Amino acid sequence: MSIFVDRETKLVVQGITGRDGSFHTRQMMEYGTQVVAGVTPGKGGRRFEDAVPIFDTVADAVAETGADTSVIYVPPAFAIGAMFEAADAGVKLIVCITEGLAVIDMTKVLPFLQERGVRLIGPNCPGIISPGQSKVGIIPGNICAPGNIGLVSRSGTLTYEVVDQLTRHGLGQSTCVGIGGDPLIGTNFIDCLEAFENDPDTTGIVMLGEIGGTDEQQAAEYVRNHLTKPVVGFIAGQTAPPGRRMGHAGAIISGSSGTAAEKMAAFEDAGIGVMKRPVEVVDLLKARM
Amino acid sequence: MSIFVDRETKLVVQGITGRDGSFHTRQMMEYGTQVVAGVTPGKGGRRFEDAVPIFDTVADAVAETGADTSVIYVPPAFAIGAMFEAADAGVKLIVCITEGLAVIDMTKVLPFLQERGVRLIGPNCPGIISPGQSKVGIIPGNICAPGNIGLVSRSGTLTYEVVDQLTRHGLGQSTCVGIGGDPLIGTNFIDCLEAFENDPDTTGIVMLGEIGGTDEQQAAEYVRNHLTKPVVGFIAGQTAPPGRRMGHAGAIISGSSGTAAEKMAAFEDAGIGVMKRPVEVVDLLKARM
Amino acid sequence: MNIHEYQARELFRQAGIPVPDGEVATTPAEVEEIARRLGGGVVVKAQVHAGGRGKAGGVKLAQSPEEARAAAEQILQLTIKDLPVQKVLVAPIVDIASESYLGMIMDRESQRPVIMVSPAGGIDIEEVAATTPEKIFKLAIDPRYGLLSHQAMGLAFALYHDVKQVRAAARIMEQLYQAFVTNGASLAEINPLITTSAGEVLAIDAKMSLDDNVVDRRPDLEALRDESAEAPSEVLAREAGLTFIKLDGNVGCVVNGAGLAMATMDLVKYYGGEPANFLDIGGSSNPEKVVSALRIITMDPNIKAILFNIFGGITRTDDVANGIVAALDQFSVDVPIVIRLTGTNEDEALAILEGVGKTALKDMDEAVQQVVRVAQEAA
Amino acid sequence: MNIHEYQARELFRQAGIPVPDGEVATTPAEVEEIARRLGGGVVVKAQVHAGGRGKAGGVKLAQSPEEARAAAEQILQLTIKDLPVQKVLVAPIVDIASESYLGMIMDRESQRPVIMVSPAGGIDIEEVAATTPEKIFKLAIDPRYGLLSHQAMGLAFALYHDVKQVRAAARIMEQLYQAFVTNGASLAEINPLITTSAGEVLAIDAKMSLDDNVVDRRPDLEALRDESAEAPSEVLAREAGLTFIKLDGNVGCVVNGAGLAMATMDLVKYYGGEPANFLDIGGSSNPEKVVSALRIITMDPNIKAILFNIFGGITRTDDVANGIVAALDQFSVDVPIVIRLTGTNEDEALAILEGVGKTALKDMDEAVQQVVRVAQEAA
Repeated sequence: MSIFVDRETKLVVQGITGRDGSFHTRQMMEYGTQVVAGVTPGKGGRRFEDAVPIFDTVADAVAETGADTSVIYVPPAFAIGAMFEAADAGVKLIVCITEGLAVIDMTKVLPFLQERGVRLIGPNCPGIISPGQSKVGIIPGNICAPGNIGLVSRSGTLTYEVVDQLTRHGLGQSTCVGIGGDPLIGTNFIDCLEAFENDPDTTGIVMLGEIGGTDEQQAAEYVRNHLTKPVVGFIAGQTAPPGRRMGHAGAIISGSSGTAAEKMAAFEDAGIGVMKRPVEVVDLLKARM
Repeated sequence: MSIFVDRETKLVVQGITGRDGSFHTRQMMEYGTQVVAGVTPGKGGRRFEDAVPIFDTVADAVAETGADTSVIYVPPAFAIGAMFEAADAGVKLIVCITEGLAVIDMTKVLPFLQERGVRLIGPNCPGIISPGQSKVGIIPGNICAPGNIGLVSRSGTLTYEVVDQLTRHGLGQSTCVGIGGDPLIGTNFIDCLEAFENDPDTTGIVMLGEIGGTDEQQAAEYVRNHLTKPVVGFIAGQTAPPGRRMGHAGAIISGSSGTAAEKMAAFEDAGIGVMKRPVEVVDLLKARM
Repeated sequence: MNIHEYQARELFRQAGIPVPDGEVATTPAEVEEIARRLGGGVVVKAQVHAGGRGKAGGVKLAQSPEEARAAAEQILQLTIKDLPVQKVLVAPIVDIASESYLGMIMDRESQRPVIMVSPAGGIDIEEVAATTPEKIFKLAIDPRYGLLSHQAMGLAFALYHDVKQVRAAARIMEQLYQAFVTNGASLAEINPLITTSAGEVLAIDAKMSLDDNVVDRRPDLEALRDESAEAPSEVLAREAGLTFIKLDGNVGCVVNGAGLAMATMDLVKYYGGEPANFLDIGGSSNPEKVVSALRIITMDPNIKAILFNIFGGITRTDDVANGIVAALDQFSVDVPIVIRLTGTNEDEALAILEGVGKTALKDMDEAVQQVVRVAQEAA
Repeated sequence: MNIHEYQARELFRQAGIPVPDGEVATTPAEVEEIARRLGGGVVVKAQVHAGGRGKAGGVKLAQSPEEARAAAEQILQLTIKDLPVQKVLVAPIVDIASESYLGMIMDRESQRPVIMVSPAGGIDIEEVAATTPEKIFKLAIDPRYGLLSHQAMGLAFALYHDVKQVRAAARIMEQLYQAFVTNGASLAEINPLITTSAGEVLAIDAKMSLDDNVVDRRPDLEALRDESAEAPSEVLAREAGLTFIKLDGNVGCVVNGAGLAMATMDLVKYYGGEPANFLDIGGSSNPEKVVSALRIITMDPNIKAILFNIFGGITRTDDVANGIVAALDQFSVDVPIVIRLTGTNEDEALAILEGVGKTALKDMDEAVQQVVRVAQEAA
């Protein structure tokens, strides 16, 4: 088992003919992901790599192929529109890799997705992989292995670092989700924690957080109240320079400055094993499982 | 029994201190409507007629008095805002008497109300009365009488004309609803037909339509398929000059020119008794009950 | 409120829609000058609030300034659907590779603006809608989100294959939506939306109807009103806050409420009379409106009798009675007046009328029968 | 991106918010001239990207042009939180009857813009938030509908009793929301929002932070960037498309991804080193970015060693290797470079590095230990 994507996932790639889109589509196909369609306006009717049909619109792609998941590699100027389009076409999961989106535009997209019951992962994220089943996004498949650890992370490359540690030490993964580092994201830590808790094949969970915001504190609270499975966590930015203050309002709204120390303390309080270095993930997990 | 309003209805009047608002509030109070609050920004803390507390906002009025229904008498420039405010404050029924609202603004209000499960009657309507119980709006109470006829109308004064006929001939009313003549309205014929059908105290129904649009045709279709109670109807505008054509698009979208003849034919086809003159309502109804 | 093509073009341009150059003129001499300035062939188009201008001879092509002048001379003498042509638009002839239809309307059923496109554009679009509705593509726009780019692209793919044209058409749709919302339109049409042989996408015709309630609060839109295209009595009525449409009969009608006004006209006809007008004095009437109403109705020399049919709700019948008294005080009315008056404050109203020796009926059917009778007697 | 008060004032004015007159100046002479032009007393305010200006002596009142000049002389010599004051705003002194707080922020939790008001405005608003949070009123704005008038009115009633002031404040809130949305703000503040003794409601201070992703696509906003307030190396980095923050250590770090970059710095510190910078070369790196990164890092004379920590995903490690080779070809790097490289195309990358006699490690922990060691040896 796994969360959000599995071997049944039928993927449409938005921006399949672009530089990043074509490169990673090949990687996803090699990994075994069911890439059933691609979309590039104006290139409808062609095929990608002589195999995957390309459509002008996501609606056409869904109608013809039954795609249920979309991954977005289009440039930032088109990524907001791409999310609206995918949700309107009826996919149930959208993974937006594109970075550089305006937060104010995200405030419009998110309720549109919620109204339609569509899950978004990202934007500005590395995507999701259920090792051995399906890879949607850019997480390198070769560093992952099937297994029972669920991983959720705000970071991209730090995720690879930790997954690599897990795999090298025999801890395969049920699913790894990169939720993205933007202020407004579709799927947060708690969504993933809940899904991992309900996934019978996940026996341990890794959370990778960062300074800024209070998502990790809320996630810690959720772990304390709802999780039965062991969780270990890391917060990047312990030595980061004091971030640019967001004026009075920032302090007022968060009631917190979002420092690493504060988040690590919240993890400790919730019984989450706190990693000081990425390499510690394996020992901490093994000690708790 | 009755539909939408009854003796339990607790009313807040938006614009209670204005010329129209104050006049009709007095009339509603005399009729026995439970007017529990009024709203005029800046006049919070005072009382209307030494009796009804006035608040600065509808939220305050609802919190303090438990009002569940709002009636709006504010000028057109404020009426759209008044509907948003009432819905946000948690009332379940809004009756908007104000006319002169921009249709484009209505397109924004209607989904806001739908999201909150709030019923709107109007705008640009005479309101609703359940004789002997509650009057919300401007329908003259003295022409109505309690009874078993449900009446729904797109018109204002034509409604009074017909109600007056009913009452003078001993046919009291369960509820009379003036749904308003604007292109976009909150409650339509079908909503009222459905409610009358489900109201055990309604035994006969009168529909008063007009030229323009296709609401009457759809209502006729609904009567044919869903109603067991007798229905009679009238269409105003049999001799009206050909309306200004709405260009190609009008014909395309409606697939119909919305003439009186067409609507009367739809009524006939659905088994609705068609009145040629307002006075015929009584005989037609009696023949069917 | 309907506006002229040249005005709709300007609103479209403000929204960024590509519209070819063009100027409006009222004389053949101006037209010649404009044609010379534009250079090349031009099209001269009658500016009247009526469809079917082409079939009525209101649209002519001209290859030279002199031909343009001659065309304007003919067109400016036309009367199309009772409307005399007073203005023409002069625009360059554009080389047309394909014609599509693009329209937007406020739709009662979905309670949203609906956008419609068809690859089969041009003058026969109504025929297309009637016989091959599958060639018309429609979409209801959620006003909370506006017309989204993928929606516009999806519709544009129904018109074109070339992705540059698709993007251009999608952009025009988004701009049309902006023009529609910003100006409170009930209708906006581009027919035809064309492609040139060079591949450009352009709006060749422009039609727009505006919501009167928006026009009322927007002086810039109010300025687009062409009073020369209206009957003088209708202009007066609007200025007085009345809804008035002149008809050909001899029974003047003053009624409160549009529905009752129409039902009154229907009943006049039912009893063998002919209504001279539709007139709704509106909800919150005041005596001054009643004075204006009587003044406007009596401008019509065909009038043989006048019927007041007032059922007071928000309208106070005493206001109406006071208005009648004030009017009779200010000017003489030479035809009989039948007054039917009931509802809010009717006792006060009857007292006021009695004060000047007038009586009023309470029953509509009776009042209409009476006014038809006196009108026939006077005729 | 933070902008200065005088720039935020201008964006507020464009949205219609009533802001007193005021001009920006860089010399005491200019300040004297502006004060003379404005007449009456003025306030001279340091324009730096830092809070607490008042407490740092950066805000002074002056009753005459001469006093204004003297105040400017003092303020323009200040350094507030490491930032030298280069500009001052000169604005008339306004007679203040009451001070409130009005702010708007993009809120992660509700995923909406949140508006906040407090009748207890002024410099101690943070104190108010901490000790009497019930005096702060907040509302999350649904972006599908915007800030609705009744919502603004409801908040304004928390500030004022006089309905004219309530309406004025509500209008300012709606205008602030427009300014927030139109300019892609992450924060917008008016503190204080004041009433004058004549009853007017005015914005006296203005603060705004903009979303960098919006600034990137809006030349008008990009023009508001004050590069004189930034370290030159940070300006260079931004122009090269890199995210770079200079620090005080001696281990230069070039990393792909912000999270890994921070974790790398954390690990440098863990092993006893001090990072010299935060540097994220971003996702879709190309060799040119790597060249720029090395050029910028080596501008820092404190650097004793450089660590590349690259875990390829969307970043191709061969691109990075090519960038290192190109950089070493273009300029000499005098400190040791430790390269850690794994992930996408790592075999190609290793081959490229071998071609110029470089090796790379695969393990992050090992690489960090090594770079800390060589930096300490060099120090």
